[in-house]
Amino acid sequence: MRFGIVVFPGSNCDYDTLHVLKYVFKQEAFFLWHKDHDLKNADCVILPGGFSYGDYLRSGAIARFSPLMQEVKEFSLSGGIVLGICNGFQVLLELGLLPGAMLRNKNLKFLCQNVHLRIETTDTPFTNKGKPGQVLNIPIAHFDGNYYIDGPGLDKIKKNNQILLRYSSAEGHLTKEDNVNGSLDCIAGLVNENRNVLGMMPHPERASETLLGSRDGHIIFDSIIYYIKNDR
Amino acid sequence: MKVRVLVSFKESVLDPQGQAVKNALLTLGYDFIKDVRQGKVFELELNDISREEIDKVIPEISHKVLSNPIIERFEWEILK
Amino acid sequence: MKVRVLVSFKESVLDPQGQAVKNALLTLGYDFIKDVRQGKVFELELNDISREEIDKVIPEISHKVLSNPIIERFEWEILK
Amino acid sequence: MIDDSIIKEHGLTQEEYKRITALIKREPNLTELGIFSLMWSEHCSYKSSKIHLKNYPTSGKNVIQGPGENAGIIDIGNGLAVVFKIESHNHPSFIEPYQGAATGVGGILRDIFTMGARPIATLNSLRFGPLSVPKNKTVMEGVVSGIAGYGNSIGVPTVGGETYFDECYSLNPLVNVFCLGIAKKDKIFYSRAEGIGNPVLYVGSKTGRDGIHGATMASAEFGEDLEQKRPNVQVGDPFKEKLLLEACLEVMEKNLALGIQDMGAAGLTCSTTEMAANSGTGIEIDINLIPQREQGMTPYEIMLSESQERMLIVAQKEKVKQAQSVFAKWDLDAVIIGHVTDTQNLKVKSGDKTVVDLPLRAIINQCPVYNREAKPPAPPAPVIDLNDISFPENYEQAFLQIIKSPGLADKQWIFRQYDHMVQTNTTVLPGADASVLRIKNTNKALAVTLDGNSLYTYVNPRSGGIIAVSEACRNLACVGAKPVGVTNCLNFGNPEKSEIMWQFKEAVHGIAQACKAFQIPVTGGNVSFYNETEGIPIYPTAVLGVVGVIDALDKIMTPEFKAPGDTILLLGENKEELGASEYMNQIHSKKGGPPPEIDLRKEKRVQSLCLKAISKNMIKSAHDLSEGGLAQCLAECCLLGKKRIGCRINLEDKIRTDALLFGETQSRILISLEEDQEDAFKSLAGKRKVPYSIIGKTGGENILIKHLGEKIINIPVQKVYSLWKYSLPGFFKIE
Ligand SMILES: Nc1ncnc2c1ncn2[C@@H]1O[C@H](COP(=O)(O)OP(=O)(O)O)[C@@H](O)[C@H]1O
Ligand SMILES: [Mg+2]
Repeated sequence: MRFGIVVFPGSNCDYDTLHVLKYVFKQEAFFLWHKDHDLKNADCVILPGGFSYGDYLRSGAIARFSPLMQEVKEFSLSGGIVLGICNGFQVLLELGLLPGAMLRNKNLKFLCQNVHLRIETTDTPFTNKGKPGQVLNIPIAHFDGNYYIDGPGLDKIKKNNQILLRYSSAEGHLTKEDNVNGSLDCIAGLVNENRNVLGMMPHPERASETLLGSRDGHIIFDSIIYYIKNDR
Repeated sequence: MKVRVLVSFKESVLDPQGQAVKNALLTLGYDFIKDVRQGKVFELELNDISREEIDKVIPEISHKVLSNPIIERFEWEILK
Repeated sequence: MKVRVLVSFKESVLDPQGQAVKNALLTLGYDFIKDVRQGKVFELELNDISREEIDKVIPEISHKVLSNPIIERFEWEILK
Repeated sequence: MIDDSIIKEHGLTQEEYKRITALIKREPNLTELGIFSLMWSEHCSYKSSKIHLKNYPTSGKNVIQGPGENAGIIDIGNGLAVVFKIESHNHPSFIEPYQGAATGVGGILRDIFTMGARPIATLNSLRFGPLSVPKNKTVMEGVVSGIAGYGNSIGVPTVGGETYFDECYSLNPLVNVFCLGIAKKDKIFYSRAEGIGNPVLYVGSKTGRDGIHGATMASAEFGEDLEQKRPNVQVGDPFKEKLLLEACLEVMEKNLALGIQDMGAAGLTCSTTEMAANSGTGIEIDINLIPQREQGMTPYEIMLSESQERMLIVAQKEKVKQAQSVFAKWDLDAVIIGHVTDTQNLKVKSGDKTVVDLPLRAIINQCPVYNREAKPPAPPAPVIDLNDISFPENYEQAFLQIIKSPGLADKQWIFRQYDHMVQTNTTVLPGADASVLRIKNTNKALAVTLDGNSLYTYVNPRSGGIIAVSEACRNLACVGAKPVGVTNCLNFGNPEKSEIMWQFKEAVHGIAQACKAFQIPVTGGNVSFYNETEGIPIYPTAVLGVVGVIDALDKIMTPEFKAPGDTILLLGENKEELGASEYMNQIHSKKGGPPPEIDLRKEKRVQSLCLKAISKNMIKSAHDLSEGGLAQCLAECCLLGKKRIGCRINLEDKIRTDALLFGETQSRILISLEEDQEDAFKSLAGKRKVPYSIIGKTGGENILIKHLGEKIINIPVQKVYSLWKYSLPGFFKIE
């Protein structure tokens, strides 16, 4: 399987993502330079975490104008699997590939910690290896992860079953305290209508090795690998 | 030529930063404060550009780049 | 009563955000952009307060709370 | 044109000025004077500290680079080296907490990657005034978010540190930042200007009037709206630095640079002169070629500017184009501003005009060195007589008060603002004795800690120094690491005062003595003098940064209790020592000596036993005893785990109960192990002559402590947890 990881100026989880895919999941993984126009035949494109363009202006706002993003857009429109992690999620929102926007965390502070996530649907290329209601332990690290969408938008993503992950307690309950960044409806990750583009704030690449405390990120990567190998 | 663009959250969007400032001011005893909204301001210095072009291009830039229309609105003015 | 306070970096202070916006706009082909400075704007809604009080208290708030006088300057105006 | 007041404004004495004129055989012009004032400043020249720092052990078979370069370097095997250093950014952080702290992080990161190392972690040591004062809270909030803002953006995890509060820091907070990087042993770069005729490249941000010292006041020509126009505060641009980091590492990886140095304090002046002096060459630059952010900057301003995110590179002529194209890839300009000469001179031109022409020897090697008078303070630091100290009426209350004091309460409020996981190496997260980072593609890990108790150093500078090193090494032992190298940041008052110089000298001797005992080299550090406001100095604050190596990834230890029913064992002895303790400070409002005694031989035995037990898989947790003593340590072992396990403790020592609970006797480690390991452990401890006592069991919902059969403390873990956890956030609530 070929994973292309987009490197923007300011990306800082690019190496982490590459490391995990190459050495933990034993996949072909390589960088895609933001100024290029070539996805190098990737089966899956990942927009990694970090501070693209310093997150100046708004998180992810400037990166969306990168030359390569035109290709990524077309790739996604033709059904290609795209995963945006953290800053990558923010870029996807700015790009309009996913609905909604990010506001500053409700406590107005950067938050780096482990959180619990409830899998809301397994009917996607990203969660087919999970069970509905299963709780994952994956860290977050962001300043702007307070998801927002207007009323009609929320109704729509709910109706289409687009919400993939919600912040929850260890037991899978949705509480105000566990919704650490204040996201609307506890949304931590969602897919587009076509279900081939996922944006998620938590970092699965930081939860893929026992040594680092959690292997729950495997669900996401295993699902993608399984989907690309079989379902398509 | 200098242009100022103001970007702020739409009314319907919660503005936690503005709220924090409001609370800080109330705590300091400025009890006449009813509400605070925080936004961004951009001052653009422009080279040789006509008035007509400005009217076309500044709203475009503001909409496409300087603001995120899902949560923000903008206004702009010519400074000099 | 509504008051607007604009806060921006002093001239000689580096403004990385403004620079990033400028570069982005240039890359997008808006080549008439000479410079961009980014700042903050606060819109304060005030309860029963006289014009004289405003003149006294808004500069005070702006200096003490809304801006960091070491690197920033502010200006303000009454909106309505 | 240079009169007495200008000399004074530049922080030079009359003698120093005379020395300058003698060395260059003429009067310097204003720019030249500015250059001398920077290079001969305490900060750059170490003129008051040098003769004492000589006492540090700095060599060893694994030392690749000791003090003197941008950072120290230690060989850790596998063809790899660790590069590390600590710096202070105290004054800027007080003036503008966010930017001051942020640029502190930016500066130390450059020190590391300028040597060819990729920074993999930063830590910080922070000292603030009490949080009951709003201003102190503002400073702390700004400093923490500044560190976060810079480190998070550039993607270097902030993995730990320490935070203390004391009155003495109210007007003089301390912000010390440590950075650790990894380099290939055969790809290390130094500050060198080699090869006559080779071009000198300037890379990074444009030069502005940032941080030009009060010295500028010396010139009338600047007009009076000086303050308004030329703030002393630099704004950090972590995005620019991230580009610089990646571009510089790429240029070095491709061997396109010969020498490289960051522009930190003293900017262009320091980088040009040091690079040339290190190589015995000379350097010539043209001021008009320097990228400038503002118009009308004078050579004086350009040479003295401390604009951030800039590097100076010397490259071979034929490789310059290639180097420039790497920088272009990262959207950075790299411009040639001059070349290497054979003159042993610094020549700065402005077009055809020469504005500076100085012998490098005079600037660098002939700075005066002072052996300042050092005398113990009179009267000496206070001493507490335990006979005057009453017992607390309620031990539970005392315990909880200590637990929730900001210095000892949970620091998650701080470190969750830091991305401490990026780069996916952090295997022991902040909160433990030391932070641990695995080294990818090896079976090894690195452990790092910062330590320094300034109250100890205040009541007894020498003991304070010894204990700081010992405790840092003990912290490493608790995670299973052997120390390999030390860096240190010495924050003191005005060295022109004999009692401050005495504190300094004593502390340095203490640190040196302990480092020799542990056989770890000091590879560098930083001295920050003049930490006083209105004549009142801070406590002498020596912060030790120690790096250790763990040889196998499955031998990493953590402090928290792992399961109920395990045996709790205390290594070391309990003594009646309460001087300089957190207990005296919090409960009796007394700060005085004597500090706990320290016997380095005992200390080493305890540490090596702990390491041995870890390597033999005998124990399940290890945590060192420090501030707050045994009670605090036990509580942390209960609270730090996800499971939060209680404990039942029986203490039999016939000493004061308060000393037993809260005394800070050194050379103690609390471990837990399974019952069936007890015998093996006992025999190991016996062989190694380490005293120990089995003091209880893990398990239950409470922290239960008995002394000589009497119940002293019995509190639900959950209650202790809440107080400990929500103490710091409580100071910073937003509605
Ligand atoms: N400024 C800080 N930045 C990051 N982590 C911190 C900071 N201050 C304290 N911590 C973390 O909190 C924990 C407890 O700190 P401290 O009481 O100083 O530890 P110790 O007693 O082992 O020296 C440590 O793991 C440390 O890494
Ligand atoms: Mg410790």
